Amino acid sequence: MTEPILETRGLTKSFGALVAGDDISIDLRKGEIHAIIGPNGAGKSTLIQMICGGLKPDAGQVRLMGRDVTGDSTASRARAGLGRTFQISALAMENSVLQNAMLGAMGALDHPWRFWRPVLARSDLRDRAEACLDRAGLLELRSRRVADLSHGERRQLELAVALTLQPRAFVMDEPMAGLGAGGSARMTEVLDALRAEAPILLVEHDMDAVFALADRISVLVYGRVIATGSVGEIRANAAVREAYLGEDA
Amino acid sequence: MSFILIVEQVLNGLQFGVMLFLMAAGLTLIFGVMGLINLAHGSLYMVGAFAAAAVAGWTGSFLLALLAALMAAALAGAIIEMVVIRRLYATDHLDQVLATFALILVFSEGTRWVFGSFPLFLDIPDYLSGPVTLPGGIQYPLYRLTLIVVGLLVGLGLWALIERTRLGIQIRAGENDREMIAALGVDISKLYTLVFALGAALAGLAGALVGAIQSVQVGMGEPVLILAFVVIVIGGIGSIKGAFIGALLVGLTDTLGGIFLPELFKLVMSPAAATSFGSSLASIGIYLLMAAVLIWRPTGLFGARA
Amino acid sequence: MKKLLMGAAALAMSATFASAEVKVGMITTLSGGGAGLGIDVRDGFMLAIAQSGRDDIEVIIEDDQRKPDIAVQLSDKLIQSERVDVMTGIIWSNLAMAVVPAAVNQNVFYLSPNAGPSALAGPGCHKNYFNVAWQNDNLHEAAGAYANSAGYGNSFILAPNYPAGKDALTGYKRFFEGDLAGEIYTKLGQTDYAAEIAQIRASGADSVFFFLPGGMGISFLKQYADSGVDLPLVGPAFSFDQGILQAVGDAAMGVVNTSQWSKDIDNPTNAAFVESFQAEYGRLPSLYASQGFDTANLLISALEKADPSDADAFRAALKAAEFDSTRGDFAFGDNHHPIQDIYAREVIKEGDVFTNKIIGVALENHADAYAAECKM
Amino acid sequence: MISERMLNLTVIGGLLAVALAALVLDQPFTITLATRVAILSLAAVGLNIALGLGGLVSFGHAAFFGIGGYAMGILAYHAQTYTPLDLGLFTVAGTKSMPVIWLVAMVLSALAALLIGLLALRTSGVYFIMITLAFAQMFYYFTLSWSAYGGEDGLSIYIRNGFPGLNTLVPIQFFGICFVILCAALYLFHRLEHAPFGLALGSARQAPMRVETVGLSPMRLRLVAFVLSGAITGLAGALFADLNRFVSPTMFSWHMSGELIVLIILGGVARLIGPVIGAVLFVVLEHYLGGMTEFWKIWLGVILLLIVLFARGGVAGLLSPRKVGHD
Repeated sequence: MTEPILETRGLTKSFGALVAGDDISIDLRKGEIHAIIGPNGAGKSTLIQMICGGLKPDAGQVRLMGRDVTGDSTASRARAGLGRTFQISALAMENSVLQNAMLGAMGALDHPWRFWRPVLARSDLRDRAEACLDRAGLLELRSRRVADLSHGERRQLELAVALTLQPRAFVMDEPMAGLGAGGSARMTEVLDALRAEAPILLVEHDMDAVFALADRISVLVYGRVIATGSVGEIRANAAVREAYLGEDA
Repeated sequence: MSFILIVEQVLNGLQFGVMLFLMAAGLTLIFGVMGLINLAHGSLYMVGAFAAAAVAGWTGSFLLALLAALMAAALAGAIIEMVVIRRLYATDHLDQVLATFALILVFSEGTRWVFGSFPLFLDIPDYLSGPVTLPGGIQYPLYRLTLIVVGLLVGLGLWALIERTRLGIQIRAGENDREMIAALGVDISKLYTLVFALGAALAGLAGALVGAIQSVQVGMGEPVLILAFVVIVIGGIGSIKGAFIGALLVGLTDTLGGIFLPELFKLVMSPAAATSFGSSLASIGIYLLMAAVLIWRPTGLFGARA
Repeated sequence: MKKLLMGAAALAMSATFASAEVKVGMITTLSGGGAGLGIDVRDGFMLAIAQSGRDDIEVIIEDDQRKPDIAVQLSDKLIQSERVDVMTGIIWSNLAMAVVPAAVNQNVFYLSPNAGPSALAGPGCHKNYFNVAWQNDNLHEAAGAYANSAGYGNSFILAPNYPAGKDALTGYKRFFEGDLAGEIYTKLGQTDYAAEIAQIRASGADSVFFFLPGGMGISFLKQYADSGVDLPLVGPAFSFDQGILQAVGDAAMGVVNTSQWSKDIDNPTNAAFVESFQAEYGRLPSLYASQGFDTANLLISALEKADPSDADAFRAALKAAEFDSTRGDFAFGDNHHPIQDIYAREVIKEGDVFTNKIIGVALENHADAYAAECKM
Repeated sequence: MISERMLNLTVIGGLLAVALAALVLDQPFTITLATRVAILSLAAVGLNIALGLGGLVSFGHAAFFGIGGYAMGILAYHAQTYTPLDLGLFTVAGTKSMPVIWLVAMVLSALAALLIGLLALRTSGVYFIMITLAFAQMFYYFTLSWSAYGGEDGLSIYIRNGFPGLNTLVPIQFFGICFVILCAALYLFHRLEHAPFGLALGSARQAPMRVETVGLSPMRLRLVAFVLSGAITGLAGALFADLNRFVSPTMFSWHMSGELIVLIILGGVARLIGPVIGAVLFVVLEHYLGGMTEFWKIWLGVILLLIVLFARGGVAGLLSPRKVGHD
């Protein structure tokens, strides 16, 4: 078995009496989509934050391509190849679609310490940004201000910005949230194709999408991983049915 | 330097700190609940002092003057909250800074328009004037002792209000979760007006109490305002406890620094140079204190993580 | 009359009189902190202009807001646009230092009704600069002289930590012959003096000299009176002036202060000034009002002899200082600063109003310490 | 409604035209006022980099304005009195040369901005506002008691500093210097705004999380912006001191910091021309309203309130609402 691209070992985090992460060990291997599911308050956001650098774990490790990145900042994890999309869009709302994508391209290809030539005249950055917008289906809207985009279009832009980084692994926080049925289907298609480029750690509420996409699923309840396995195994797991699916059904 | 002098200076620092606390408590409360930065807080301090001086001159009663200061500042606070401030909650801090800066101009020049350019008279009442002798033979002004006691009582009252009353529950809820308090069925705009008026009343009270031993004049609130900012930055913005500790720290640093720094430098340089250098350093002492606290804890002693 | 005078001033601020022959630019502090002093100087000055009956003197009044950069800008305006002949009005030494050297170098006359920084009395003196009030050290020197005559041998002295404060303590020490029990510089704008008072109490001094202008003095006096320390205080007139004495109240009673003017100086000019000022403005005149009044009268006396366009003759007329001063005898030294008596006064209560009474002369025919350094 | 480019050209051209007209009509004081506008604009353009582009509400930019002023004051004072400036390890001579003074002013302001920024940028929001304010106050109190350079009295420089080939004492020539520097700073602002740095900085203001997740550090971007901003405001301070031939602690006062923010808001936040419009309005209000009533600041306050509450794009926003996007 090859080395996992992204791996957590025994991640633990508590806020006062509330245990939001309890000895979480999961991994993400080449070519797969690994979905994390769990009821609200199960600690999914905390886990993502710990993986991406927004929160420091009380104990445990985050490893990216075999290297311990637990002490690194969000920015250096991003430079090491971690691409992330946000549940609530984190985009520069006053800027255009293209500008947002070019920010990603700048992060991937260059540094920001250039004070003179207009960024839009940088054809290398622009090519990368436009290619990614094209893949996310946004090329036509590149001059539009983000504040004027629909909710679904912003989700597409989230994805496009992550694509510009050409990361080694994606961490996606509910990319389907708020998309209509048609939007969900299209996003599912894009993600399905994407796993060949880089594996995806997918946190998602939309069970149809999860069952359609995931190679493996981990179930998080009260900060603990209670089960990890294939779609079939998880569907059949009694503990999962009781703790999670049972409630939902 | 005698023991008595040191005790007396510590009392002075305490008294200064307690008065700063009255100012800082209002500022930090308003920030904690409404997320608003209010530069015009110093103007409310001034309003309190002027109202007290006017009423004391008219009735001769210091207690009535204090009452007037509380009411005038609370009323002024409630009015500006309803007319101006409440339009600013949703906006960013930049707009708040600017609008409240504009309010300072309006208040200062407006006060000068009404009361003229000369300082007003406000004196300590007879029953609080003169020194008392403390254990150890320390002579200390009764009025300053009263200020310490009043300040501590107000602090205690504020604590009780926040921890023990229905209004306090709402205030704490407002600090933590704005949506929840609306869900509790609290009239949020009334709560905000009330909190703002409460903060203003504290500032007005401080203005009146201090006005009796200082000069009641236009612009008197501005130096105090900036000190109050330093206090709540040190204590942690939004924290009443932080404001209390921060105020005492600033009060003691400022008072003791001015006394002991020149003495300290006299050990290594000529008296004249020591006096001059020590005084210069003491005048920026509280800012150095602030910088030190910030290096150690960027959000102050009791501040939530930014 | 009051309305009329203010109306004239307001008109002068906006319009230009075609008939005016002499243009006077007044830059003074009319808003913000310290506005009371500027208002007094202006009122005293305008009273004298009105009483002179001359309608060929146009006074352009500008508010410097006590900001040096505004003062410089206004001075540029008065000189460049209004082309004034004479300037006056500045209260504060730092503003004077910003404005005066440049103004007098552009051939404008400057008559100072208040600020008298040492630099302008010594090496930086100028033929077109006249100070009608004092050199800044004068009242402090007189306080030192008074302390000697009162038999004090051990003074505690304090002043704010800024140039005028240092000059004050230097001035006091220049004349005081006793020892110093302590010397402190307080923060400028400080409002609480508990710490300093505690030091005074512990120092073993037999007297206290303080220079704390404006609100600082009010705060100090109130706190001192309440502290139970009963050492005699002596200070310059600034903290005991008519404008702020009412705000100090009982705390000032009996304190000795030094001044070159007092409303009870016995001469007809002064009596008439006090009476007419009170009739005009409904308040007792202050030291600053007397200085504004004297400045205007000096100007008028010179204008009667010469026109400012004839600079040498006008300068000589100013130097002669042949006018009836509210202070009695008045003469300029070689550096164009006054040589005058400086009185010791005591704060008393007349009915409900606090005011000062002369108790003696602290320094007679006193000139300043910097005159020798002036090469003019 | 006019286009932004048109508005920019009109305002800048207007300022130049006023100065030239004043020259023709022999109204030197109007040229002085125009110079004041140009310098205050320059200071606010500096602040606008931090505040407009970076979203950093610095309530302490008077610190850099004052440092620039004192750099000029101290160097010129030593030149004027022929005393060397003792820096501890070595001494240097003072100077009356504007370019040297400008360089020193910018370097010192940038250094101060670096130190203040390192501390203040660890926080954000209200903390940042209060901390920057407090540090400026620290400079204020320090210079107030710094007797070597006049303390509260400040320093007077009797003759304006020199610029090679020009007579700076002639109002229009000094205006010319300030105007050219202002135009250069505006051009720099324009380039910065559209350069990669501007995009990253603007994104750090709007979506700091996003900037981090593309591998950039918002803190470093802000620090660089703050330093650039401080340097330009410092340069303005040196010019301001030269305009007045005087420097004093009031340049450090918190009213100064407040007024710089006021200029930007009056004109329009993050708008290229905003600071210039703001400075024109402020100087005109100060000059003409001040001539009409002693209590003019009440009306200034009321006007500010109205703008904050009802005209949130400032004057530039009223005249030329911002269209968005590019291409």
